[in-house]
Amino acid sequence: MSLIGAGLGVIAWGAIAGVTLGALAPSRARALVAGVLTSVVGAGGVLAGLAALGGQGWSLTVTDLLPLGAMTLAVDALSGAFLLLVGAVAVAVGVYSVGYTGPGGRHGAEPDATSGDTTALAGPSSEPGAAGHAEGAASRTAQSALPLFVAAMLLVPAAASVSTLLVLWELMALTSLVLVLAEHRLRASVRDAGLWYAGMTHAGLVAIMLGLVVFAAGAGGESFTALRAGSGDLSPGTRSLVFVLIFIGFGSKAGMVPLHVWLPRAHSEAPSHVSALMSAAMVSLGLYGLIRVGFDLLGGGPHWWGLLVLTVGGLSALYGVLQASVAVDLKRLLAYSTTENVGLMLIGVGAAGMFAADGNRILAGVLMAAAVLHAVNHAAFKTLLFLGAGSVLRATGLRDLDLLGGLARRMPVTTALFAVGALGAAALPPGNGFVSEWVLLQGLIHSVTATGSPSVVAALSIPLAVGVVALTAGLGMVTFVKAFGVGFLARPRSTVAAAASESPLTMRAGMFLAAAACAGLALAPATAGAPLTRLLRVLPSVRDGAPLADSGIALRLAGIAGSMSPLLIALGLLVAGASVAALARRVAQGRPRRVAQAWGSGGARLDPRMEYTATSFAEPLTRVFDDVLRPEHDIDVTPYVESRYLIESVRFRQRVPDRLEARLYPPLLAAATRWGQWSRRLANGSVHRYLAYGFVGLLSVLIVVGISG
Amino acid sequence: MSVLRKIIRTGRVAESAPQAPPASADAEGADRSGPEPVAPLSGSVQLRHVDAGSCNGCELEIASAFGPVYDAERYGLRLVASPRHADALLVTGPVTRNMADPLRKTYEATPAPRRVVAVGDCALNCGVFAGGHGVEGAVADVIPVDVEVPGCPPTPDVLIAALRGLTGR
Amino acid sequence: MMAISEMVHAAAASGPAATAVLLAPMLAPLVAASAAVLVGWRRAVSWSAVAASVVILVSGVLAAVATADGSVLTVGGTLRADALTAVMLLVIGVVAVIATWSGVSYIDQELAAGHTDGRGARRYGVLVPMFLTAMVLAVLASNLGVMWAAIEATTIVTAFLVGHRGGRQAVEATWKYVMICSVGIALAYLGTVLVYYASQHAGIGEQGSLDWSVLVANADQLDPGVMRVAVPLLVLGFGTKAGLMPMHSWLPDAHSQAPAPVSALMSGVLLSVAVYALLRYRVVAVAALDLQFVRSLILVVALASVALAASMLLAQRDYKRLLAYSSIEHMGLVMIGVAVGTPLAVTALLLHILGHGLAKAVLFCASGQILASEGTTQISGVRGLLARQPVLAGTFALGVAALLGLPPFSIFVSELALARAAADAGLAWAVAVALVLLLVVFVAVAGHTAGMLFGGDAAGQRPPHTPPHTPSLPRVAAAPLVTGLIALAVLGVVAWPLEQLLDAASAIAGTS
Amino acid sequence: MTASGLTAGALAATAGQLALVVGGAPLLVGLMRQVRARLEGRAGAGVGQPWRDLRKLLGKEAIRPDGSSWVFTMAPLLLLASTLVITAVAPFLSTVSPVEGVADLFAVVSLLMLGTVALALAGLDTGTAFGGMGASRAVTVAALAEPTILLAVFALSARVGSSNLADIVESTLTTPAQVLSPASLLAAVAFAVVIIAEAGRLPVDNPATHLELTMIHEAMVLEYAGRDLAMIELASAMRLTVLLGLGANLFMPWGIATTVAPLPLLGAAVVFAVKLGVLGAGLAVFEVFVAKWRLFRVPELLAGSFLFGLLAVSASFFLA
Repeated sequence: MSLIGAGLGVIAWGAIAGVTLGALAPSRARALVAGVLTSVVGAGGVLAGLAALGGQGWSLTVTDLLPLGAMTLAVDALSGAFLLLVGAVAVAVGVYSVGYTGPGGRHGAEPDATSGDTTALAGPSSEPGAAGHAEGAASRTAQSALPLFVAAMLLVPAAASVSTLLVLWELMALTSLVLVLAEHRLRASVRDAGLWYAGMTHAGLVAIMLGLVVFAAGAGGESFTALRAGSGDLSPGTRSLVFVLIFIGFGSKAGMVPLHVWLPRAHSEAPSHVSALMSAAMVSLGLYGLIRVGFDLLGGGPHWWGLLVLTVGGLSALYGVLQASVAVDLKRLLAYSTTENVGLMLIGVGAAGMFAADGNRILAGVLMAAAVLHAVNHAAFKTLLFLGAGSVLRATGLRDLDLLGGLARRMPVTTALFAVGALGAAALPPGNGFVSEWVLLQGLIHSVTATGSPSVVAALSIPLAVGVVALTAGLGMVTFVKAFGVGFLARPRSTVAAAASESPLTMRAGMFLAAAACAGLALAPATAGAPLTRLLRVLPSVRDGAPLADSGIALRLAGIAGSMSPLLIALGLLVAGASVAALARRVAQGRPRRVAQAWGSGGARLDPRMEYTATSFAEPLTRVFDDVLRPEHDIDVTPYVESRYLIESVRFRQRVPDRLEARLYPPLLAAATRWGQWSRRLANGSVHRYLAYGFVGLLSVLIVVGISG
Repeated sequence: MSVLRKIIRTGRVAESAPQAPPASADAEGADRSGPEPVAPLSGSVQLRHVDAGSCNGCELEIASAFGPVYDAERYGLRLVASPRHADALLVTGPVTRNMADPLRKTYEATPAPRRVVAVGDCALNCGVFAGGHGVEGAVADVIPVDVEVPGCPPTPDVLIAALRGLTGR
Repeated sequence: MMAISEMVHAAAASGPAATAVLLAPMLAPLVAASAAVLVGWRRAVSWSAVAASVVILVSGVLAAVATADGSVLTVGGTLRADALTAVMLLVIGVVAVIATWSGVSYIDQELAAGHTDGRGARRYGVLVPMFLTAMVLAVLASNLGVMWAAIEATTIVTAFLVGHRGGRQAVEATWKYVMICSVGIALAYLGTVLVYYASQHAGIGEQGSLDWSVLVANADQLDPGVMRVAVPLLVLGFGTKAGLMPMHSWLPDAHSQAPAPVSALMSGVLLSVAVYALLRYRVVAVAALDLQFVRSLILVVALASVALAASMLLAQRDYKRLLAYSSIEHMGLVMIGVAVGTPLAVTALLLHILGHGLAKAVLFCASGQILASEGTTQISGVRGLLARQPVLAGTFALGVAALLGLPPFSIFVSELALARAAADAGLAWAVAVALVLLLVVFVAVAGHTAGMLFGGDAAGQRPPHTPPHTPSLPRVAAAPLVTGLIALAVLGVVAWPLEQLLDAASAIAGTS
Repeated sequence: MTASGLTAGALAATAGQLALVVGGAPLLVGLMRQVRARLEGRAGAGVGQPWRDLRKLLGKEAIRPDGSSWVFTMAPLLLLASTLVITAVAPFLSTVSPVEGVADLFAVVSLLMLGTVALALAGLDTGTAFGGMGASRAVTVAALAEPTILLAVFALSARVGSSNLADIVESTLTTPAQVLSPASLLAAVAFAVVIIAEAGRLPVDNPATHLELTMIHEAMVLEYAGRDLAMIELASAMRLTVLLGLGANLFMPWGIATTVAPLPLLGAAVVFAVKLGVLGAGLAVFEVFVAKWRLFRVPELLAGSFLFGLLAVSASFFLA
């Protein structure tokens, strides 16, 4: 039995055990059982993924499973990368969930509805919502769905037939939906989030299903082997139709604009460990689907496919990061940041597609490797960030950055680990996000020299793409300075934040695992070179060369000039910092820093309300991007009754709604409602009318028969 | 370009620096012995100006001391925004009740070693405001004063001479 | 497995065993009905209906084992069972077990609540088994005329059941049901007569024949001119019973007014028995006419039904009507399979019928319990159910998930296979239209049920730390629902118990 | 020359430019202040004044505001360390470097951002309104400057086919005409704007202001005192130097040593110092002529330079 088979066996049996034990275990042991089994399932994925990336192959067909088809599984290096990604996320999340869904904490409590109000400083007075908590993420349903969700995600990259893929895809959607809805009793917004998620994910499924079914019909078989072999038989028009459909479908799962609307809702309303799984792991499976079908099964396509992906990716990156940079809800911010990062991955995939169509496989390989590497990096830091946000939520019951702060001293471990994740997400060295963005930029830079005489389209799109990546990097930096600086530093802005305490050991351990992954990816990315090369061998149109030459500590790109050593940069920073610190210590001669009240221009004691909040922090950006964001202002001026010139209070509210969503979806929903209301008239209860329908039907059929006969 | 022409036409307006005071004790009008220039501060003194209730006369003179003609900056003096960056406080005016506490806070916020320069008669002895109902007292009543610059207002050269005692330049 | 199979085959070879397998499912309900006639509503009587359903199920299984290799069981010249019949017997048996099983507690509750009296309960106890007999006869009849008669017999039986609860709305629903179905009966009758006429003219048998196997064997001799008229009439006629556009309009009223177990039977089985009739006729029609004609006709009806269901679901206010319209939608999907008609499509649609039957049985029975506990069928009247009645709401939620085509339930695989079959047949556009309509259905149904299920109870009035209500669903009521869901999930994951049978059935009804 | 000799020489070059930048950065700031003072008709405090300030600050007490965390005390270290790393990897004196391939132009830009981020976090950590305000403004400006600088980098490296600093410099040395190519010129303009924005010079930020409401950089460091402040002051001066140095050597690399022999290195050091002096003086002169802009006009400036960058990149494509 190969290692992959063993790993998949662990996944399957772990999931079955998880469902059974999760449902049967007494409530006290449930968190432990579900968490451990989730980690075990994840470990199975890691095992299988490592084996596959190490060069093993594996396939299995079980005809007795899955009626009207067969459960067909096959694992290659591309599957392996995503098995590893999802599995690793699940391991960390499983460990974390033991503490998170265990007793205690404020995250089950009703969040502060009066955020931004003066009363918010008082904080929720209710005690830790232990009971509400048991009904939410710790409920029997949610706990037994967790390992199953992970297993479904892990099996998606292993699926090797249309039916298998779609069944697992939907199983993943269903289990994640159950988990998103876990806290439905506590907040009304959970139900809306679940609905949006369900609707968007089903829309995605429709697109994928249609695309794959058409593909299978054209190729004459539904197994991936048949699709691969038969993709040449499809007409160019059909191929493009299939590609566009699956791009829409997988893109909606990946959270690209304008199909991203479920993401900020679902990710912020789901329990945090679930958000981590969804945002880090599930979203990247959208990328997997796109690569698998677009580049493997269809084998790449014309230039405009790449351009389409590139354009949508660029828009997603920009829009996502803009919304993230002005978001005030920590989990919403992270969700929009997911859209941003997915956009970056799509830029990589799209550019790879463009260069592959031009025949430049080396460059395409580098860009594809950048996209996959970024997916892995994103998974690592986003897991960490969502778990960190979960720790904050558990400790304070708050997601609102405007009410947080001061956690660095109260939750030092969480703060430090969140900082690691934020560094990665802000794409700054020595974080891990920087590495993959660097590879991406390198790929784009060399498009000039590598393509010789580039097309006009490339000459316009590639610089714009670079601009987008650059602007995204800049705004991403703002976003995470805000998230970390406002959320964790300074003095607490509410009493609950002031009363926060550090998370339990398991949660810290889960975050630590994710942070270790971030550090590993940041410092030794070159070790990904060989696996990435193997991965690219799977994809015919980009398979030449080895994108990252494994040259020890430096990251070198093969085929094109470019090198960078994250490890040495980190070492340099460490050495420089340490020597400066040592010098400073010499100079200080043992004099400690005096702790003094912060300088408040000599005024009264600094109030936490004088601190900059997330809203005020983002204010300049909101102004700069006023045309895109269009914030809504709301000013209530209440004068005294005696005179309207004497103001008793002024209340100012600002909201930054999702413009794209507001433009696209309400009209659609309104139209559906009108349609529904109109069609109610069809069934008005009159028998005469109903009979008339029948006669009209009969008559028209007879007429048609008469005419055609 | 008109600015450029003006620059060329005007040339240097700073008057040549007077002889450095040999010791701060000789500083004009110091009726009590000022401190020796402290070694770490030599050559560079950042000043945080605190208007404790001045009539703005002293402010005008301070502004002019840092203007092109007197150019206090050439002695290593600079006005800064934060008391954290300051080596010395430049306090003007009698200390009003409302400004007493801020003045203390400013003093607290200044890192050691720190100096306090009381500028103008009002700062020294409340001047014409002595006994006013809103006046807390002279600067020395609130925080310890190291250098006193008398005058109502003190002229820039007097001020600069006193401050040069701090920088030692 | 092999041993049983051989045993049954050995038995089938000798007439009596086949007779037993085919007669038992018709006689057992009649025994239960006569028990009800004699002693009225008793616990034992109610369980006897369940026993009769189990008999149907068992004979379905036996018939399946016997016919999965393509062989046919016959009794005289009137009863006939092939793999397709076996599938339908299984569907009837499975749904009947769940419906009668939950009927046990349902009527008790109705009696306790004063919604019905001893006479009503006795009538229920008599009519439901008879309803089952009629449906079993419809699928077992080898003669298409007998099949017509049996299907129309169900109308008579169920008319009384629809009106069981009494009251203005129930009577009105019964009235519509009778009126519209009579028209359907007439149309189907006309169609049947025309087919008979065609077979007479083709010189089949002595004076023509309505025996299905004979018709199929000689279908190419049937007069296309007559068949071109007969087929639309049959589609409209049996389509009435199957709840297809444009004769669907009785369905929402009848399903929402009938007692929950009866709704389950009607929605889960009766509709598909009508589809079964069309499936039988389709084989004849395709052979007699060109494929394109049959396909277009049925496809138009099917897509129109799905579209109508989607429109009506959008602004639905009543959860039982919601389920009823969902039945129209699913029958539309099944009819797409009938239109495509390839072996894969037939396999898929049969599995879909089975899955839909199970899901609807669970959902209608659960909605009966919801009505009993909440006192309203208005969607807006039910809020936060999951918080108060976790078991009931959980089964309802899972049933809806199954109905909306989410794995691991079998409806997902059958829909997927339907889509594949249609695309393979070059009908990708129809798949696209159907999938988009399904998306509308999904959003509509999910939105309505989410409102019912989620949220804190009493619209979040309850603070989160008071203890949750104890589940009030009695075990005897919960058991059939949970059983149904498990069966549905197993069907969606494991292929072996059915695959061979379905393949055999598709070989009978499918044309490539 | 032996390999070990080469390494030793390269190490010497790196050490030399580290020493030059660390030692010279305050002098550059002093020079700029002096130039400005002279143009304003003042005598000025002398070129060495920043060093005197630093020496004094090192002897002073350090203060940490109540409620701040380790971020506040770590930030100056990180700021200085990141600047030191940039100084070590940038080709200021010689294109031969022992740390070749460690960091390319993208990495350098990102390290600059890292310093900005460290300072912004420190500003937020103080918990004062001014700290937050400074941080908010600083990162906004940086976020808008980053695309420009990356585009300029792109334009420069696209024609060379490498973002490696030494490669760009060498390429310019071998084909000097490149400097006058439209791509290069446009990139230079964009880069110049970025230098002004990133180094916090007029008209983006006024380094000499005492008015908190107009501050960007100063507002973030209002709470620092003593040795922490000294580190920040030194790092800021070094960042200005590094930015000017990069501008000088990327667009006018002449004079840089292509070997590690002592004499060319010495010459390169002199040339580099002169170039920086000229650039610094030029910047100071420029600053005399402009007033600080309103904060919300700064994005317009940066958007303009972004456009220049984009044009530069497009030009590098079309005119490659």
